[in-house]
Order: sequence, then structure tokens, then C-alpha cells
Amino acid sequence: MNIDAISFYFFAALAVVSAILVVTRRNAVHSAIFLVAALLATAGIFLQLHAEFLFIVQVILYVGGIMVLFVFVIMLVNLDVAARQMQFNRMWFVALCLTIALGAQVYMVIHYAHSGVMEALFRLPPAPAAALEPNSELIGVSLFTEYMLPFEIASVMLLVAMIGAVVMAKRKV
Amino acid sequence: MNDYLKTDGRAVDLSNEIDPVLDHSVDVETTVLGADEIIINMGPQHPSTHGVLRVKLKLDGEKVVGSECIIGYLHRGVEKIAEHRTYQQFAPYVDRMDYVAAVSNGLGYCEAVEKLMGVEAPPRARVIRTILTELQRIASHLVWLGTHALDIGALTPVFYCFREREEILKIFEKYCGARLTTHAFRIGGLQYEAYDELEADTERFCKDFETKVDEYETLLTENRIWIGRTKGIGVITAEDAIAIGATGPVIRASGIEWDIRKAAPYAAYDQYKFDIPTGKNGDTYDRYLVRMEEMRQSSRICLQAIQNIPTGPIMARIGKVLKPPPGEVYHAIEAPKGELGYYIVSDGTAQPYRVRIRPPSLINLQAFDTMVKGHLVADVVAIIGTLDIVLGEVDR
Amino acid sequence: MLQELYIFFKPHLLPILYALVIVLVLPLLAGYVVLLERKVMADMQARLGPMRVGPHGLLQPLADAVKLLMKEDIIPESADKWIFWLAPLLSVTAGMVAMAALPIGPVFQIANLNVGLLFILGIGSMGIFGIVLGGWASNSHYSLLGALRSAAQLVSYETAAGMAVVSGVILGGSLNTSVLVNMQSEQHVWFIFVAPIGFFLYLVASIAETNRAPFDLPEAESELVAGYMTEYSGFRWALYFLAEYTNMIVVASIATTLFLGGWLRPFASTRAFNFLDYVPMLLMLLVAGYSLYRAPKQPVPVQKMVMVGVAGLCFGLAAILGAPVFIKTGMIGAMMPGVHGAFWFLFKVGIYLYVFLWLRFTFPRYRFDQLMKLGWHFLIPVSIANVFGVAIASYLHRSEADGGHGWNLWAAVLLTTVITFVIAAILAKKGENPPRAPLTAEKF
Amino acid sequence: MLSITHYLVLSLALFTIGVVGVVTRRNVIIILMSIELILNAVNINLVAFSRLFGVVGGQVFAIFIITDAAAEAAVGLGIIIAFFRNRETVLADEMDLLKW
Repeated sequence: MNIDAISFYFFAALAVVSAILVVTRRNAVHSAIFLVAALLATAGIFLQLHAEFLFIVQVILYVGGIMVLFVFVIMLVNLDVAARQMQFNRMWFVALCLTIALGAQVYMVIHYAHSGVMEALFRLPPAPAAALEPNSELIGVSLFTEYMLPFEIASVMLLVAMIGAVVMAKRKV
Repeated sequence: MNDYLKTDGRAVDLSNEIDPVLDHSVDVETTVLGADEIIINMGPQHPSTHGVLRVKLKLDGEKVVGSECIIGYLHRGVEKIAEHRTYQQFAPYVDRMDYVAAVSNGLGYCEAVEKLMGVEAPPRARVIRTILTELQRIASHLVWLGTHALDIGALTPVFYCFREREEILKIFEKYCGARLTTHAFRIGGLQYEAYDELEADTERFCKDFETKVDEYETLLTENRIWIGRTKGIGVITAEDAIAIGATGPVIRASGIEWDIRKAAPYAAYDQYKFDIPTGKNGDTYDRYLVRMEEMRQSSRICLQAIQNIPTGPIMARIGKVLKPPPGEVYHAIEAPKGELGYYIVSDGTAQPYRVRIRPPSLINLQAFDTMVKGHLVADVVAIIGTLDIVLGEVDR
Repeated sequence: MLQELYIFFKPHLLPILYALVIVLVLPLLAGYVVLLERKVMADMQARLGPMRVGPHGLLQPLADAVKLLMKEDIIPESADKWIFWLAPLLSVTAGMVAMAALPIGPVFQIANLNVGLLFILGIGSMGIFGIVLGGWASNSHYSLLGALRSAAQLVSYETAAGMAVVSGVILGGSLNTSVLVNMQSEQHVWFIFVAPIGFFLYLVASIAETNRAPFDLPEAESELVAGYMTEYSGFRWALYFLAEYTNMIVVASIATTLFLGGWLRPFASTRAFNFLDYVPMLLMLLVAGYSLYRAPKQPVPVQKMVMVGVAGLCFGLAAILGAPVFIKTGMIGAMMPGVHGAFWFLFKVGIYLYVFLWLRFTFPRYRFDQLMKLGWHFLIPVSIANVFGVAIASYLHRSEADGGHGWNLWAAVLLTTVITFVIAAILAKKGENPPRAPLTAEKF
Repeated sequence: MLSITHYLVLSLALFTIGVVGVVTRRNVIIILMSIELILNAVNINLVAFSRLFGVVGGQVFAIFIITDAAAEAAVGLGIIIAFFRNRETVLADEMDLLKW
């Protein structure tokens, strides 16, 4: 058990438990808080993977931006009534099927990891930490050279989304 | 509460009625999104309604589309009390109306009774009255400036204003022993002779005060935020102001040169040179400028008055028991907030048959609805401040 | 076992120690910032301020803390209990964690992160959750409205602040806080002189972000009582207060690091100004001397003792600050960068905070729509223009070998600053109301 | 030691929880939050593989996904606000009209 593994298990457990609470809490604000916890735990996993820049992007964008938006909207749409209504619809069967299907995949992943054709992949040691250093510079360079076009498209998409959101939420159209 | 409103004779939609004592909050959900128009309630226990004014605002989002001022939380029946007191006994009561300008109230009442009796205060008394009243005008405007700026968020001017007001109150204290509700004048003149250093004190204060006003102006007049919060806010046109009967700085800021000190001079105002500042736009900023200039002019009047205080008696010859001849009289003075009028009916006894007071705050408050329409909730605070109302005077 | 633990923790010992120091000292520091604020306010308003607890109110923060701790802890009946409990903690935690990446001197830094600046900004912005959730959990209209205002304001001004930070990052070429300071030392210029508009934008945006006047709409007492803190009292309220002051210190530290040369002494690389090394010591001696001078004039023996104690503390600090200047070798000489760095850093943070207070007591409050308009229609466009300006300036200044034009730094900066300023002036002009009739005081 | 399997399992777990949330909840806001969970699960995979192969591309894609999540949240919440204003509800199964 080194610090790497400890932090992984800690953040993974935190992420999974918070995620379960996100979908089971009755109150949307509580759900949002647990989602924040889950996202922060994911950020922790990114940090554990030495993806510092992504860690900070996750914190700033997801936690500081998107989740604030969520909390904001939850407070705008008064949920006093909604909280007392039935929270779950009757799709348990579908959910169960999906869970079983995905669970089967988990099993297969573990299974293949220990035997079978893909074992080599799973036994591949991770690249040395230095391969991705310095992290933010590498991502920056990559974004502005290799991924220039997707980057521009993403920014245009953000612009469109912004305009769309403004149009949607405007008082009286 | 509901009963009160019903007997009040106003049509009140009880479904929107909010208990004024317990709930003075904003209905948030509906403010931000919900239905088209909602009614919120400000006061009577609200830090910036200057006392116990209660305002019901009809809002469209954050925009005010209508308003109703509900007054009477400080009603003490001053006019009724007058009918059971002798003329002299009633004089201290008027100090409790506009308690930040008690001297002006007293002046109006004393002059009204003098007019009813057909006597006139001696020249010396009239000059001293003028000095003290003008000092009181400055003090009242200082309170207005401090609280108005505080409402808009400027924390510092209020301390400067109260520092200068303190000097004025010291002069009052030296003159008559009281600071706030002074009861400085008596019917027929003055009870107290001016103390020895009155001239010196007033001169020192007034000379000092010129620079102090400049100091306030450096803090506010050119300030972008102040301009943004006051220019174009709470506009009332000259026609509207006349129709409502607004007086004082409110009407002068709309461009009407109406000042009773010039229109129907009383006390010793006809002896002194002073200007009537007027505005053009009738907005909060102009009212601010007008009041600032008025403070300068008041100081100018004081400086002229102390140059030449006539000698002689300070009390006209009137009896111990005042029994004015039957009849009626209306006398108005220019109080700091506008035209303060006393209408007194005498039936020949020692007690007035009826005293009706025309408080400037009440009449000016009528302009509130016109001013506030189309502005945001945050501006309501500024508009209440700019009207310079004192609830003690509104409710009496 | 113990041995293993020791080996495991050994590299983390110093950071843990620093963290402990920050967690312990910060509340005290915040308390004294409050005292400073009250004293400065009193001074500007022609008053004395707190004078009763300790000489010149020096023990007032402790008294306040005791009072707040002993207050009844009220949780409203209809509040969401555990969020009500959690929200102030979130705010404080965010502020304190952000402190971790601050370089208080070249030595005193808990974590020298590669993305340190973004870390501070990101974690600091999480404090907003404490505000929003606290406002919501109180189940009161004033609180909720205050919280929503606060959230909208923070999100809006974060953009402008981020853009202003970007202009500094372009100049420093790194997100690492220590590297940024070192770059300012290498380039022999603080970035405030290269990106003055960026600094100004950050100043305005950081005031708005910390909800200070003239942008203190969420707490506008004449409109919203106390905003999101309305229902809070006692210790929880104190936590919110602590968070607010922590955030102030954090934004001041960012500005210091990015624009004011961090821990660098003024004219750090000019030998002629080496006498400035004596300034910290002399300053402390001055304070100590004044305390001693005032000590006999205190009315109560206890206060005299406190005053002497303060003088002793200042003498001690003067000794610590002065020793490395005189003894340049050995252990003591090695203390020089750490001790003096910390002094200059805190000194600059103090000046920045003083500007905060100064503005607070001078200006009226913006209206909410004006605040939003200022943020979106003025600050954000100007900050974007500023990013371009700084980028162009640094491109022009870069030597031709690096693909630039090798201009003189000041020429490039002057050019781009003037252009940005013109853009700002045009934007400001556009936002103004049309001219109106002037006031006339007609003669009667 | 940690292998890629650990990350895959974690990612799948989060993904599954997200899917269950999307399928079973009635509140649209919580459905959106579940979608965020799903996107996060994908991000973990991308970053884990980026680390495994020592290539930065995975992290760049994760950034794109976060961008996408931001856009989705903005538009989705805009729609929710518009819908709430008209129908005063945020329950998915009451969104049963094609126009109002």
C-alpha cells in the first residue's frame, strides 16, 4: 500500500458513494452537494493520475462553474412542491436490466484482465510520470497545434450554447 | 391588521395581504420568476424606510409598477391634543412632529398664533428666530444627507454630517438647554435672551461650514456611482409636483422657484439676501444639489443676520392667558422639508377650537408613487431618502 | 511501525507544519484585519474606533472571538439542518485550502504546485457554495435573495478576474506562483508596470468577488438586511466572517504575487536600493518605540503591560528581521530570503487590503443592474482587450531570435496600454447617460 | 499495484450509477446531474488511458468533454427554466406536450 493506492481507493470510494447518493437523495440540493463531492473525488483521481491541469479544470469548470449553475437553477425553480412528489418513476426493471448488463461488463473486464487475449494490455505498466510533464504546457501546446480545429469548434459550440441558454431562459420570448 | 385596513376605507386585496409585523420580506420565488405581478411589503420595520413607513410595492420582476404608502404607525393625535391644551401648552408638542427640525416647527406655530392674535414679535426676537431656524435647516439637511448617503451605501458622509450637526446642536443647547426638541420660541417672541457668544459661535460655524459642504461634495457630487444611483431616479415633473402640492426642495428641484421665505416673507427674511436654488430635471440628483446649495444659502443668511442683531425687547406684550379673538388663520413657513402650514381656528377661549397642520413630509410623500414607478426595488430606498420624510411629521 | 510512519511522513513534515501555522494564525490574522478595518474606518470617519479592550483596542479581536463563541447557536426551525451546518464550513475550508499554494516568501509555501495560480482561483471560487447553500438552507427570503445575488455576482466577476490574471500569466509564462515571482525578479520589473490595466481590472474584480463595498450587494443592509448571513449567528456567523476575510487575504495575495512582485523587495535587483533591507527592521523598531512611548499613558496597569508586551514583540520581530541584514553568513544569513520575503509579501498584502478598506468607506453602493452592467459591458470587454494588449506587447518586446520584434519594453507597453485605455474609454462613454440640463440657481 | 483495471471498474461503476439515475429519476435536474456523472466516468477512462500510454491526447479530449458538459448544462438548465415558467413543474414525465 503506497500513497498512490491509498489515495486512489479513498477517492474512488468517495466518488462511488457520493454518486449513489446523488441518484437516491430526495432533495435536489442534497443531490447537487453529493454531485459536487463526486466531482471533487474525480478531480482527486485526476490528480492521482498526475493530470494536474485536468484536476484544476475539473475544479474550476465543473465545481466552480457548472455546479453553481445547477444549484442556482435548483433554487430558482422552487422545489418545495417537487420534493414532496414521487421522486422515482416505475422504470426499475429497465434500470435493473441496464445495471445487470453493465455489471456483466465489469465482470468481463476483470475476467479479461486476468486471463485471455487482452491481458497484455491490462498488464501494461503505465508510462513514466515524466512522460506527461510539464502537464499544463503539454496540453496547451497540444490544444493549439494538433487539436486546433476541435478546439475552435468547441469554442463555437460554447458560444452557441450560451446564446441558446440566453434565448431559452429569457423572460418573455 | 386586516380590520384596520378595511375600516381605513381603502380597497385592499386581502389575498396579497402580508402581516406587517411578522413578515416584511420579499417573496423571492415569485420575484425572480413566477407570475407577472406580485406585491411585496417594505417596512414598517425596515432599516431604510426612515422610521415606520410601510410601503406596498407592486412588482413586475424587480421593476416597480405601483406602490402604496401605508402610514399611521406613528400617529399620536397631535392635532386632537391641541384642542385640549392652551395655546402655550401646545407649543412643545409641535416639536415632536418633525423632530429633526424642531425649531422650524416651533417658529411656524408661534407665528401662526401671533398672527391670530394680531401681535408681532419684536425685531430682535425675529432676527434671533431667523438665525436659529436657518441653523436648524442646515441641521435637518445634514441628517438628510447623512442618512440618504447611508441608504445608497456611502458609509462615511453620515459621520461628517453628524459632526457638523453636533456644532449646531451645541448652539441650541447653549441657547435653550435642549438639543433635539428645543421649544426654543414662545408665542410673542422668545423666552430666553441670546447668550453672549451666539454671534461668535454662529459665525465660527458658518465660516467653517462653507468648506465642510465642499467636503461632502467632493465625496459625492462627481462620484460616478452616486450619479448612477441618483441621476434620472425618481423624476417628478413640475406639473406633477404642482398638482400634488409638493413644496420645498422637491418642487424646487423640478424647476419651480417656490420658497415661502421669498413669496411671503416671515420672521426677518425680507432683510437678507439669499438665492433660491432650483433644479431642472426633478430627479434625485437635482434634489441633492438643491439641498446642498440650500445649506450654503442658509449659512449665508446666518452670516448676514449676525452682523446686525437689533437691540430691544425679545417678547411682545401679551397676557399670561392667551385668548385670541374668534376667527381663523393660516400661516405657513418654509420648513427644511417644504411648506409647513398651521391652520388655527379660535373660538375665543384659551384653547384652540381646531388646529390643522399641513406637514410638508406628508404632502411630498404623495409624490412617491409617481417617482417610484418604473424603477427597481433598490431605487425605492433612494427615493424614500430623497423625499426627506420624517414619519413623526407624516403621521403626527 | 513508527519508523515507517516517520519515513512516510518525513517529506510532508514541513508542509504539515506550515499548514498548521496557517490554520492557527489565520483566524487571528483575520481578527486583526477586522480591527484594522474598524480603526481605518474610524480614522476616515473622524472617530476613534475600538478603544476599550486593551490599549487602543488591541485586544478587541480576542474579545469579539470570545463573544461570538459564547453566543447561543441558533438554527432556524425550518432550516435544512445539515446544510445549514455545512455551508459556513465549506466557505472557510475553501479559503484556507486556497492558502496552501500561496508563496509567502520563497521558503514559506505549503505546496508549490505546477498549476498553483489556477489552484488558488479554483479552490477559492468554491467558497461560493458555502454562500449559496447557506442562503438556501436558512429558508429565509432575505438569505436566499442575498445568496442568489452573491452567486450571480461571483460568477460574473470571476470571468473578469480570470482574464486579468491571464494577462499576468502571459507575462510570467507560467501558472506556478513561485515561478511567476521569479520571473518578475528576472525581468527586473513588477508586472503591475507592464500590465497596469490588468492590475486595475483585477483590483475591481477582486473587490466584487469578495463582496466588499461598493459591490457589497449581497449584504446590502439597507435592502437585504445581511444577505446570506441573515439567519446565522454566533460561531457559524463568525465562520462566514472568517471566510470573507480569508478570501480578502487570498485575493490580495494573488494580486501581490502576480502584479506586485510577490516577496520581492522594491528594486530588488538594484544595488543602490539595498538600504531598503533595513526598512523592515526600522519599521518594527518604530512601532516598538511608539508602543513604549504610549505605554505610560495607558490608564490601567494591565494595559500598560499589554503595551510593553507589544513593544517586546516588535523588538523581537525587529531582531529577527534585522539579524540577517547584519550577519550575512551562516544560519542567520540564510534566514534572509525567507524572513524578508515574508515581510515584504505581507506588507504588500496589507497595502492592497488598505485599498479595499479605503474604497469601502469612500464609495456608495452600486445598484444590482449597474453592477452587472459594469461587469459584463465594461470589465469583461476591457479585460479581453487587455489580454490582447499584453500579448501584443510581450510579442513586440520579445527578441527577434524568439520570433518577436525586439522592441523596447516600455514602448511596447505604452502603445498597447494606450490602445486598451482608449477602448475602455469608448466603452465607458457608451454606457453613460446622455448629458442633461445643468443645475441653475437663479437670482430672485 | 494499481492497474488500468481499477480505473475501468471505477469508471463503469460511476457510469452505471449515472445510467440508473437517468432512467429512474423523475426530476429533470437530477437527470441532468446523472448525465454529468456519466460524462465524468468517461473522463476517468480517458485520463487513465492517457496516463497508461503516456499520450496527452486523452486529457485533451477530457477537456473537450468538460466543455461539452458545460454547454449541455447551460442549455439544459435554460430549457428547464423556460419549462418551469410555463408549466410550474420539473418532472420529466409531465413534459408530455409537444408545444404549449
